[in-house]
Amino acid sequence: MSELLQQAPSLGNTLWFVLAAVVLLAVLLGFVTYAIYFERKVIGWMQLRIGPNRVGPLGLLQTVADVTKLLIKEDTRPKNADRALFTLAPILAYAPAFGVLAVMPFTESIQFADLGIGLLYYIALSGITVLGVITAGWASNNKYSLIGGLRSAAQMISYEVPLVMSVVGVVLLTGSMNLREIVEAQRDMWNIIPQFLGFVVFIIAAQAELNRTPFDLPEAESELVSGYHVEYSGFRFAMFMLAEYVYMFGMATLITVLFLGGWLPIIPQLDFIPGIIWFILKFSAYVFFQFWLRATMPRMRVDQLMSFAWKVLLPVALFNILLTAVVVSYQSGMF
Amino acid sequence: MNQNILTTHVETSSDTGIRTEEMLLNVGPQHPSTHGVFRLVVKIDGETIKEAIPVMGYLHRGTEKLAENLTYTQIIPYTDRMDYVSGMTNNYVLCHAVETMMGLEIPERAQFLRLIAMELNRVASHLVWWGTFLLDLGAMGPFLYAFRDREKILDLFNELCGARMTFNYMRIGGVKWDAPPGWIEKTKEFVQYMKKELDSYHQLVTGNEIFLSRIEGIGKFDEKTALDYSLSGVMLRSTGVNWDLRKNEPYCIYDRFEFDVPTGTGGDCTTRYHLRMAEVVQSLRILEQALEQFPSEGEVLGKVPRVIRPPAGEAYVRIESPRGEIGCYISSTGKDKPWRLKFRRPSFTNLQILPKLLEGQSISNMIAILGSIDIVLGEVDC
Amino acid sequence: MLGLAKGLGYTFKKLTEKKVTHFYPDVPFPMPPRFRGIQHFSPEKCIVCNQCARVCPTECIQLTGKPHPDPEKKGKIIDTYDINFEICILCDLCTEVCPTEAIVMTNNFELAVYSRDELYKDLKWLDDNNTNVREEN
Amino acid sequence: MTEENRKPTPEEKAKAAAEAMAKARAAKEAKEAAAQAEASTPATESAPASKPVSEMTPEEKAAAKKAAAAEALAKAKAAKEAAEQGEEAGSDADAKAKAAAAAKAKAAAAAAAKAKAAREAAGQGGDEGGDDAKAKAAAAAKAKAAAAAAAKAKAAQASGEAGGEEETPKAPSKNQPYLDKYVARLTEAFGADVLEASYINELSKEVPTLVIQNERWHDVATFLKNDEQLAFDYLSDLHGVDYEDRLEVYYHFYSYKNQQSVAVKVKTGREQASVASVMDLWQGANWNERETFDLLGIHFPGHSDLRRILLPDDWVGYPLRKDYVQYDEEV
Repeated sequence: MSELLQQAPSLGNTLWFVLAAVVLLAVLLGFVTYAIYFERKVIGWMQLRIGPNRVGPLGLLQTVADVTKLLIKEDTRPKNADRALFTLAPILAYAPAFGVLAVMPFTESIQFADLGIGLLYYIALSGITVLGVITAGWASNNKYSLIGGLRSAAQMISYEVPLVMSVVGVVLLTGSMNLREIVEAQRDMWNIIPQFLGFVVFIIAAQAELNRTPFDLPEAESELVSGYHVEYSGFRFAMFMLAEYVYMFGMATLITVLFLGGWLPIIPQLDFIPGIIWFILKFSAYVFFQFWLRATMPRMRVDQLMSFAWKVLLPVALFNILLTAVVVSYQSGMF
Repeated sequence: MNQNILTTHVETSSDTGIRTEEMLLNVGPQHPSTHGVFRLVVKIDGETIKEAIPVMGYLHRGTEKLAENLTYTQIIPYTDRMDYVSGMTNNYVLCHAVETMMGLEIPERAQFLRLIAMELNRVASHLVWWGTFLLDLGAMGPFLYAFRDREKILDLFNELCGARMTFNYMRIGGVKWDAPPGWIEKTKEFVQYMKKELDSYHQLVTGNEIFLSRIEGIGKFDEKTALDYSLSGVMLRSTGVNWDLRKNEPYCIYDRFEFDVPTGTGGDCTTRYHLRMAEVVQSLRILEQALEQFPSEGEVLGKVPRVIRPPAGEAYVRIESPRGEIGCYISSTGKDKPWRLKFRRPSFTNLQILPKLLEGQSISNMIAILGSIDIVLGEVDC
Repeated sequence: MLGLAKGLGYTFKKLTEKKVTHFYPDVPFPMPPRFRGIQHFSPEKCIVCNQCARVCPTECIQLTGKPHPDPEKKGKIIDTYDINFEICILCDLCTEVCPTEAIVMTNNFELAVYSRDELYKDLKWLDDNNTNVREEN
Repeated sequence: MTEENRKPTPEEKAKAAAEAMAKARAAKEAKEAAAQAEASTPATESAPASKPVSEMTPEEKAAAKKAAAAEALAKAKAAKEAAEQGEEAGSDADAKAKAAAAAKAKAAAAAAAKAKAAREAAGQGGDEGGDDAKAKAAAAAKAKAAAAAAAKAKAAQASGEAGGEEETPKAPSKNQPYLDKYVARLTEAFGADVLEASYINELSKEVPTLVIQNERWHDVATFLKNDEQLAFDYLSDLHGVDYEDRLEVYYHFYSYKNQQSVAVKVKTGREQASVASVMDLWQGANWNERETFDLLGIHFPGHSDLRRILLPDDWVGYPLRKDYVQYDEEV
């Protein structure tokens, strides 16, 4: 697919681009719909409930009904909200979440752009999401939103640092920031084993980046009611919701690619199973883990959250880099 | 209501020239963690609370005024609705007050039924507290586990008196219903079941590091403060005061059973958490003994006059509800209706310390502290 | 970290445990025999003693009697009997005082209606509400 | 003894009614005489000893003024209740019997009460009257004996009288020594007149009950808390009661140190009702005082933040007062 990028622009390949983007969007929407469905189901089961079961067979159309409801709802805006920013915020939150997917290799062949600095691109772009959240919090002209937005800013910026630091180890091991090469380099051993420390830091930081339990402070419903999107309704709220789950999609993809060997089978003998299945399996495992956490964990507190990021995660990530660097140097015969 | 008494302070830092401003945040009356229609106006600087003013009365139904025009039997259904999480103790405190005034003898079997009902209700109440406290702290699961088990208690009550929360079970001089056939056995089974479940609760929550670090050292006060603020129940016991009216001023037939009064010394949310969990164990212990000694037969309603007319005079009794010391004051003129009825509500009294505890805490701690006080708004507002 | 792992283990075990959800509107909810639901009123038993109306804490019962049509017999028979379920708290006191068990509880509890006016139930409605009548009173 | 608390209401009302009707002159004279006698007695502690005199205690403070106030207050009510009240009151010769009769008349339904009152008032020699008279005689005798003595005798008298109600004199309550101790301590510190009454409340699990003079309540409260022997460090309950002719604030204290409780009552007039706040001593009084202010309109000077707590700030009237009329009936 990436060879399209090399061609001279023409009507044909522009249509291809658009079509590919629409397909990806459709896949994403399908994912979001059923991620929400399964989240509710899994958490329901864990809490001895049965989850959604009324709309459609087994409640499969529950999210569809919910989204439809959101779309036809009145679009309310607080009287003293900053009109322009209020409208802009959901887009700011959503666009980068969607944009990062461009460099994600799902299998050897399914990838949109094979960037040499794919990882850097991902991290750079995902950093923009926080802008959307802060903007939403400020523009809503609501105190809860504001606190949610500020918490979010502090949290996302703080956790971005250990997140980036934790993947440096992977980059050191692979010697490349190209996501496809990172996967290929895991043929012998998934990065989760040599980079276990990095993996743990990454998973924790990713959780915080995604604003999910136990780091869901920006939208803590029992403290801030709903945090930064408390004033949003209808379609705009749906955008935030979408951004959150698309971002989760992105993060799950990244973690699969970086640490879980992407589309590679668990042992080479199982090679006959297509890569995409392997990818989906690993991807789902991570998503399930998130739901599982949500069903179990209480929420952290802001001060603990911050001190955890700076006093625990960052040193651990730095140590991981040091360790990896030493090992890599040793292997390449520097000592 | 009186928001103007809180003034915010604007200041420009001399070093950086940045203008900072305190903010008034209105928590409630519609807020997921105020456990009902309770409102807190907090002045915050960033996330730090400078001052908090509780506002209540949104659920005030004038029970005490209504009671002045009701006969004593008619008041009992109203008491169910005060502390709706623990209706049995409310039933009991009113009946106990009237019975104390009239010097009524309560039949043995009725005493047992009352005690069993109250202790079951205490377990149910603590389960609700456990669930909602963790819900406040962001954990959704415990709430549902707790409610599943509480449901079993409510089903037992439903079989016993025909209602799940608004019991109207006790009467002056006894109880309305005898235990239905097989009920005692079912309750025994439940007690055994609950003991096992309680262990799994600890497995799920008590060791959770995130949870522990969130409540450690939060909302701390000492014994002197607790007494000064008229705190009771777990709030008082968490500071080291070994005081439980079931033990110290025995009512009903509590003096016949063996149980301990869990007492802690930390005075913070962690202590209160552990104490409430320990109280469930003690309640189950009382239940076990009571169910074992339950008399095989006997009256459940003693000899009472057809019209309840306590002698002229006044009486104040207090008992231990799951939330603390619930008291009932009756001033009677010898008629069938009270001249003045007053409930000393533990939620209301315990809540007084909240503004003091909140000072300097963050918003997250505010939720934890409020949760650890264990209030029921039906009782606060009465 | 051990505590977190324990908690995760607990929730994971629950994943396959039996669910407690009750399929309420599809499957009727069985209520125990003593359940206090909507009252059933049998006019032929009523002796118009007015005790239920007097004992009601919320004063939701209103009744009127008329002289017995048979001039031979003394006493009154019931003419109108209304319960306002907007304020009735189903406290069971009316059935407790009734000397003839003319008013008794049933196990029916579904009272939702679209208009408040429909919550005023009259003698006929209460008489027709004769299913699942409580045995013990 | 418990009747004591209730009595002044109907009694004074009845008195006013009687005056209005000009029928109970004898009763009034008897009372005033008693009041004067009491006022002239140096040991006012004897006052609460016998029932009628104890009723007089508040009057004694400002006998004439209070009587006039009560009269004025009762006049409106007297108009509508004059017929029955005056009748009963008028038929009484003995002040005490009148009080008892009036109280009972007030308490029961009109017809029943009338019959009872008539029976009691007329038939001093009847069964009930006989017991009453016996108890009264005993009380009076003891009151005389106690006139010079201090609190002990009075307390014994109180319990003796309570026993008298049950037709047989009873052994002193287990809490009697505590009551004696409280009374002794208070008398020592503040003089005898700070206590308006003290007795064991048989109905309320025999809790020692003290009625404290309103003006000196705050000093007494400080003493109750800080005195080594009393040390009431815990305020269990605080609320007000409207007795139509006066308001009362009821306190229930507990001493964790001595494991003993005490009930304290402070009376105040209905107009400009005010009782000193004890919030500075027990923080727990804060909201309870606000609630009492909210529902009964009793002011607590010294309270830092006295405003309505359960009702909205713009609420009109004090709902728990007996003469409360709803501002807006529609609501």
